Amino acid sequence: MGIGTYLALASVLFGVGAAGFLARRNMLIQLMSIELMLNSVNVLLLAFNRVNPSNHDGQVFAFFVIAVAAAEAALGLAILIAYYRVTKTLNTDDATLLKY
Amino acid sequence: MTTHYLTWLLAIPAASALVVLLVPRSWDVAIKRFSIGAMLVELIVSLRLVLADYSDAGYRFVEHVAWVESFGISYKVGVDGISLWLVVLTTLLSPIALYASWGSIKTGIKGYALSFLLLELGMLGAFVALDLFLFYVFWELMLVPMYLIIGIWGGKDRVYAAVKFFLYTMVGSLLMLVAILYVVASYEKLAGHYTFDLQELSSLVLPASQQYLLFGAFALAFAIKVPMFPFHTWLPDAHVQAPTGGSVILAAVLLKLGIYGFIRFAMPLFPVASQTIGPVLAGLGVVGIIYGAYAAWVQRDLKKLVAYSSVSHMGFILLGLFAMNRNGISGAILQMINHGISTGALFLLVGVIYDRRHSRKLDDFGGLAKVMPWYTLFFVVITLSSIGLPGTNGFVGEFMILAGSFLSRTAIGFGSSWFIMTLLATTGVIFAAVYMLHAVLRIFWGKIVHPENESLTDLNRREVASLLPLIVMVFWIGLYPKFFLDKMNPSVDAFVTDFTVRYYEGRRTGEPRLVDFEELEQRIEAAGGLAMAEPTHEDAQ
Amino acid sequence: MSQLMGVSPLLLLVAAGLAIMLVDGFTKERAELASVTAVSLFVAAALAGTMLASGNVAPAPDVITRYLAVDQLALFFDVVICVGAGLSVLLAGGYLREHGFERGEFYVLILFTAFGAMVLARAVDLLSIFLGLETMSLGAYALVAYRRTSARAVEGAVKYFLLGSFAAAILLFGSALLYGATGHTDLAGIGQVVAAGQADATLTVLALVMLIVGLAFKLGAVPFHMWVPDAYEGAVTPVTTFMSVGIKAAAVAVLLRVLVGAFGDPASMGLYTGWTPVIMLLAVITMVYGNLAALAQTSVKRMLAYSSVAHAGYILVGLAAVHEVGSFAVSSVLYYIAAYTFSNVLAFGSLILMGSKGKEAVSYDDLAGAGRRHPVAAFPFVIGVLSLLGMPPTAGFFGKYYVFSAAVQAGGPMIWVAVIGVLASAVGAYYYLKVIVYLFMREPEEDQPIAVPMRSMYVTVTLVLAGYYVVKMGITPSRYLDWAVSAASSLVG
Amino acid sequence: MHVEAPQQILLLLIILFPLGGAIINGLLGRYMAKGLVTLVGVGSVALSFALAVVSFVELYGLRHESETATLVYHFYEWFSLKLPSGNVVAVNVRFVMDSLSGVMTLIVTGVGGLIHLYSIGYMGDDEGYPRFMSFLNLFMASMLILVLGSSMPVMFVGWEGVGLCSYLLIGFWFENRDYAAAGRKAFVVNRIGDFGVLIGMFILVGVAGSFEFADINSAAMAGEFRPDFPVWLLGVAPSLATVACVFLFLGCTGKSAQIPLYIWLPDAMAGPTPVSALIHAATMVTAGVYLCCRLSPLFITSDVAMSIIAVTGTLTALLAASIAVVQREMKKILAYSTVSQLGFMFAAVGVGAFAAGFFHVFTHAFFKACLFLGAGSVMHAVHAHGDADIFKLGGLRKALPITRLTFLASCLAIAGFPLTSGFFSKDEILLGAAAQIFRPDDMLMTSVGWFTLIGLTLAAVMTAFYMFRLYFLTFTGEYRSADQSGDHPYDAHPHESPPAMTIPLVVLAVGALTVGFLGLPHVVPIIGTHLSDYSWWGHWMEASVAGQPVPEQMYIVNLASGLAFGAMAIGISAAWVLYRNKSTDALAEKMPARLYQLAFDKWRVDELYAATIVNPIKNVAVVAGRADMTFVDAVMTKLPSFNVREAGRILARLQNGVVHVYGAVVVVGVVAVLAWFWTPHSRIEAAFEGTRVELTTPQGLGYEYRWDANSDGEFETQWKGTPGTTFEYGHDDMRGIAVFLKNTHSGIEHRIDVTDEWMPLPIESVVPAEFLSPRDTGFEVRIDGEFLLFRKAHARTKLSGMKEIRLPMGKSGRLGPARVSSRPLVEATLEVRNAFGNTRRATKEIALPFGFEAPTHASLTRPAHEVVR
Repeated sequence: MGIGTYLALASVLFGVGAAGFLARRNMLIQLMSIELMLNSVNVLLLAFNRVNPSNHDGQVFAFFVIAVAAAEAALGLAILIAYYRVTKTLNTDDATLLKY
Repeated sequence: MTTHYLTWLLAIPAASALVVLLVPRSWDVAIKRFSIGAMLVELIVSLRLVLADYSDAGYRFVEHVAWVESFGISYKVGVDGISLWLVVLTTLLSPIALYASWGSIKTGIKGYALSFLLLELGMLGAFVALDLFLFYVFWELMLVPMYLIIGIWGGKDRVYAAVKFFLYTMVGSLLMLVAILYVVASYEKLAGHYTFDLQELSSLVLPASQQYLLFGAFALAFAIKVPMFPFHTWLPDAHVQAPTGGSVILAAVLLKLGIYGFIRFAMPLFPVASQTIGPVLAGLGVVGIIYGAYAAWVQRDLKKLVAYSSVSHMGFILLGLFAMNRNGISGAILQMINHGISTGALFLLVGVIYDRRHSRKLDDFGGLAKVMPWYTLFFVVITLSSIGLPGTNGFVGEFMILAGSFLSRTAIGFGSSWFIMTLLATTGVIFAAVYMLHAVLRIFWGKIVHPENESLTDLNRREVASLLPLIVMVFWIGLYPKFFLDKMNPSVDAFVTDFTVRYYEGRRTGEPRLVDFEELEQRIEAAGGLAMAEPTHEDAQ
Repeated sequence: MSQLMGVSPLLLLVAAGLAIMLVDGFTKERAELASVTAVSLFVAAALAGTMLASGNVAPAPDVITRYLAVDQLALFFDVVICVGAGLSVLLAGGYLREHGFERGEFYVLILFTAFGAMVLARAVDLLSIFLGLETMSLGAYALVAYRRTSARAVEGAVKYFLLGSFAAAILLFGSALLYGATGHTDLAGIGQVVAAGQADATLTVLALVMLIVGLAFKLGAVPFHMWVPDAYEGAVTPVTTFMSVGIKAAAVAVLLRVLVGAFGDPASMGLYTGWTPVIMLLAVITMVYGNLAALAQTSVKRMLAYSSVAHAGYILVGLAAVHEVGSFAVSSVLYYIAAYTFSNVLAFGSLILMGSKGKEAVSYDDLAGAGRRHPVAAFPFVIGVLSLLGMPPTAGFFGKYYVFSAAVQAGGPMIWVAVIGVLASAVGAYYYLKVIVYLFMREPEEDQPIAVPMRSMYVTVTLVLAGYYVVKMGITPSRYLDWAVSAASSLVG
Repeated sequence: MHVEAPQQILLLLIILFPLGGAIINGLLGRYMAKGLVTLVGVGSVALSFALAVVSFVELYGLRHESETATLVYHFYEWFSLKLPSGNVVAVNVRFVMDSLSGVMTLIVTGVGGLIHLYSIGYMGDDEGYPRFMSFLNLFMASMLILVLGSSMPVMFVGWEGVGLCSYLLIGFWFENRDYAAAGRKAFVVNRIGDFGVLIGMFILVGVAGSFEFADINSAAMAGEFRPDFPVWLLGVAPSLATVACVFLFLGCTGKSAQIPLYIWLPDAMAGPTPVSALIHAATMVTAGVYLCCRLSPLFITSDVAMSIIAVTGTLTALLAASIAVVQREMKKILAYSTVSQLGFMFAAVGVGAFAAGFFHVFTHAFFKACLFLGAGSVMHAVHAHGDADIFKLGGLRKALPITRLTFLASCLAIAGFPLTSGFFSKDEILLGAAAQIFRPDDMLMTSVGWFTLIGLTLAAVMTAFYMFRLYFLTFTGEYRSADQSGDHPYDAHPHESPPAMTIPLVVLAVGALTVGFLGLPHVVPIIGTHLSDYSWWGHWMEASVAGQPVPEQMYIVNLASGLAFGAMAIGISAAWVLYRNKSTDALAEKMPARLYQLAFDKWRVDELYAATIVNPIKNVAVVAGRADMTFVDAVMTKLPSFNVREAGRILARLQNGVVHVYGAVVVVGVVAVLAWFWTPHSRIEAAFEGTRVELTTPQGLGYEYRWDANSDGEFETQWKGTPGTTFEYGHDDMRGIAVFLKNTHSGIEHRIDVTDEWMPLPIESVVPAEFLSPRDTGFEVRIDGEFLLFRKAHARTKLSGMKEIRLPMGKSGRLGPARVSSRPLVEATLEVRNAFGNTRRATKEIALPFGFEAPTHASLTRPAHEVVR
């Protein structure tokens, strides 16, 4: 498989993630969409590392992305929980206390 | 040997402001005395400047210290015949205005004194700065205290007026900042180093097309300050709302900075543009003369009337300025002083009745001559000065300006547009009488119709003390202006020559370049001088 | 050990953070955590400042410099971020205690956030950029949500988090593309490949777009600014302060490093073809939008948030001028961010000072008449807004002068950008003045609660410090200029 | 040669005494005893008069040594002006007494002194007495400055100073607002005149290079004012003298109450009577005549201006007299009489009889002052305030014998009764007018002469009539207020005034009767004898006043005298018949009622002015005042600030709080940024090196380029990564020729594509009209082989006599103030392709800075659409 295939896969994943982020009203699902986007990056990184086999930068990078994504998810969930505690909802349409 | 009088001139208000800042609020009397005292010391220092010899052009008391070396920003100050009297005007009016304020300012004494000291610092700095950056700093610096004075101690709509004043001035001066930066950048491209030093920047000759925009930016800032029609609408608001002292300083000194900016910066730096656009500005000045007079005539609020009269008077000054000859420019400078004195005094006088009656409506008065004879005398004298009666200061200035604009061109004296402008401007002399005497009539003559006016007291000692110096100046300048003119004429002559040379150099150029004007002027002088003339008409070769 | 001198401020912060975490875990008495935190931040700043001033940057092992630059620019940002964070911490010391929600983790979080910001500011590798960015952002998300029982705080945090992660994903995707296009993750290497024209152009351009977007988001440039007002308003004021100075500074740093470091070749930068016009346009709409929207606010805090958007615009003006005037423009940006740090701390700090428990000052109305009653407390506010407005002789004026000077020197369309910039800042004058208007020229409405200034040594010290530097950087800017110039020279020769 | 006497300082003291008196009384008078006030007020003027006499005697003595002797006192330099020629004109505070100003000084101080004396009695009881004295003294000082000032600006100090005093004194009883308003009217109307004086002054200094009267007059005599005025006015080109004189005369009409600015004088009667006598009859109002006499050498240079003055004076004399005929109040009648007499003086000036005009000033000072003071005495006697209605008076000869006799004497004088002063002066004026009629070969002057002569005679008839109407109704018949019937009757028991008032009356009356002999004519009418070698007055004035020669032909002399005598006789007889011992207005009953009403309403001139000038201006002012805060402020401030605020509000609304929207906006931003990079951008720039042209475009990330330098559709280069290329253009590449017109002044450039057809060359598009002379416009241009041909488009355009000009291609030259150059035009095309494979094509027209060898006709006419794109 050429690099193009990976690229396409990553783009699709990224696109799906982005679309999910933009389209869904549930914060939790938005969080998941973001994870999807991060994962698409991992695909890219690994694929590009294959094109540039002289070092392992891409793979190292991917590991870090995974780790950070986990941290991000953890923190994100914590914030969502805090939010839910206060407002009893996770619908973004309702989160308009701050505006204008 | 360098003297440090100018630094003292700036340091005294700055240090005094610091002292006032640190003193507790409750020490009212001490603050009052201290601030006035500081300003009087300031006045004395400024009088020392007068003693210098101004028989040739060039700056006196120059001090030059690098400030931000990498940008060529320096602390460079100096006075010449053009700025000398404006400095003295500032130092004279500041204590008077502050002293007169104590009649009406009862709260926030500390802040008021602080603002006044900072204001004086800003004004003096702007007048003596020979570095564009320094000038800009002072130019902006005086904005804030004036804003506070209007906004805190002003009348009912003070906030609106203060903000309007601030924003108007700000818009103009920010564009000027960009223009300054452009000039400096152009200079840097040619000379390889940055400088904001006016004298160094003066060697820069920019192509006409650039001069127009740059001059436009400068002119906007200055025209707003002057204020030139149609940028004048902030003025009536500011004046009406400002407390007496604020109005005095605003009219007497702040407006002058606009004209001063033209003379000191805009015109020498962009001669081609000023020569081309100048008549337009002079024309707007003439519009201002007539329009201001008209508007003044129908005002019912005395302060507003005086404010519009300022628009009218400043129109004269613009006209004289852009006549581009010694008469016009000397007249304009002298008229700046005169306007400072007479309009300053008028605002003081308005303050006098406002303090007593809390009204400035013409309708609320009438017949005051009966109960306030001294007040009437002072008012009428100042009115006469304002309308330019010969023997008072106003006449000399107006006369020189009109002569300047009338004799602005060829040997016989007139180009058609200047002739017509002079004619129209001279009608301003008529209208000045109309609106000022209208006010006098409404306030002083007739019977007292409002019973509350019957118990008005005449001027008190503080008011007389603050007005008397101005009255003296009215007659001094009116009867012996030579003392003042002799100090400014050499500088003005040099300015005109310099401008002419610059103008020709500017016309020749296609690309920015540096010219050693000092050397060039010497060469021209050696060759027999240069007369300003129209471009010659050559036929096609 | 001396080999680590170059990154010693970072290490110091980590150590301090860990220490405070420990202390906080084992003691109930956390009274002086604020001062300890602040002192450690100031020590870090002093360390960095000393090295910056001396001009000698201690050499560092390759293993560090591969990812984190050890240069003047990094030190400059160390100073700015540490000072910003330190002052914010001091504010927090007063604010949190006054309003009764002081907890030890706040200081830990802010230390690590500052650490992240400093990492980001010296990151020279896509990986370290990502790590620094995430470290900083995660800390910031948590800080915004710090007052977790407040609906506004958590809503701000949620929005910030969601959008921030979204933007981070975009940035990350761009990074990956860039890696793919050039085969490098270090900016220097990327720069060489791009300049040589050996990179895959399509991927490079796409990566460039995504990087610009991701970084502009952190900077808060319009139209990627939408989180700014909400997050700023939701967060407690000291956090807002820190975000508006520390995080913004880090964003500026990385923007400089990426755009100038990796895409500094004429083709990528080009006045007609590269990122310069993009930045120019962003600058214009940011300045205009930020100032106009700030005009419409009734809350001072939200106004300051929009104003910080506007200031991002001024910073971008400087950045857009890099194409023509190089290090002059870079140093103008650096000076601006430093001046802005002090001015903004002063403004936010004054806002904090103007309120006390139960009577927090947030809107303009809260300030009505306060200046007349408490002129001493209101005085720094005046200086602060005047500096933000750019009145001489304050740091803000000099910063603005510098940035616009760079723009004017760049010439061409940049002059018009400068003109728009000054006009926009004239609009800005209106809302800044409104603060003074309310402080000194208005009286509170009849039944309106009156704001009472708090008495706090922490806040007072902060304001004195910030005010001192605001004035000092305006009157005698030379030394700071020199620092900015030398820092800039490490990026563009 | 001037002979100067040693004690010139007296001239200064003459002025300083009253000035000092004014200051003392003005500042301290309120706290001083009345006697002291009087001493200061009257004493200072008396001293001044004494000094004036001493000086005059001195001058008189000097005249024996030199015809042009003057007394001079140079005080100090006031300020200076720099003329465009580079000369500096000092404006000196310098006083000169010559024959003209000497006489005037005597009049002013003498009559003034008497009136001061009179005021002791008349105003002594007024609470504002010190103020009154102060103002009166100030007036004296100003008037003396006006008279003695040696230059225009110094004269102008006095000129405006007397206006100020007039203002202050008319509104002396300021509690009556109408009086104060009358004062204001006087000042403003005078200011209109001052406007003229200022402009006139500038023209004078512009031409003569000096403000000194002496220098201006010698310049005028040297003919320097004969050239045309440089600015065309209404399509005619008057001479400098005419314009200057007309402007100066405008000033005179203001100060001396002539049409059109006479309207203030009747209202000025609101002031106390001594003021009317001194300022508004004897001295100030004659300042205009004085000025004309001062500058008589200038005025006489311009026939047009002189005619205007003569006609204006005559018309004023007639108009005012016609109003005076029907008025009912003493001072009003006297006021119109003054206007009318001033008209006589100006008519005299206008016909060149300056000395006669000024003689009338002299005699008029006596009889008119006496009349006013007499009227004051009457009013004082009957306790009339403001003014006295003559139909409520009558028969006062018994109660006021001295007043009546002095009044009668003055009436005779003003009517021109033989051997009274008025007889001589009026006679001289008519003689001057008559002389004009007989000036050979000058239609203008002849007709002006006729008009003046007839008009003045008519006016003289009316003068005699209304004066005696006034006299008869006041002093003959029965006292109509005796029975206290009617509205507001006067005091039933009038009494003669105190000596302080009657003494001046007597002195003035004697003067009115006798001073005419000073002007005893050179040739006596009817008899034809030469009484002496010359008229004393005429000779005395000769030194400082120019003028037409006084005719000696008997028929002229007789005509003038006959008319004068006849007019007097008719006027007095008519009044005798109609009014002696009568109590009703017989004339009014005989006249058509509407005509009477119209005349009584002063021909409704005030109303006319109000309707046509004052109200329109006031309305404009009201509009300006309102518009300023509404329209101008709205446009300059409110609208922009509203727009900005609303824009801010709307933009802030975009921030609606919903995360999706935020995210979507981010995506929009991404798309926008991407869009910029999606298509390539280019910008062709050309640099020239010799005949090679280097074409470049900015480099872009991943861009590829190919060039079609001559836009012939074939790309010279293949796709490549470097942007630049070089090319050498030849004839075949040429698309045309462009002519560039550049204003070297402003840098404005204009381009015209030329062909071998004639095309207009719009030179005015680059050169502002003010720099163009008419011949610069209307050029045409076309290509002719290797040359550009320029020719005039209209017959009036001359090109140094050449019909056409050739300019080699590629060279540049000057066309008037514009630089012209021609350049061949070529077009370069560039195609750019970016990393996304998008291409964009750009073309740019390049004007080559060098020419080719003669371009062929064909290459130039190749139509653009043939070019493959």
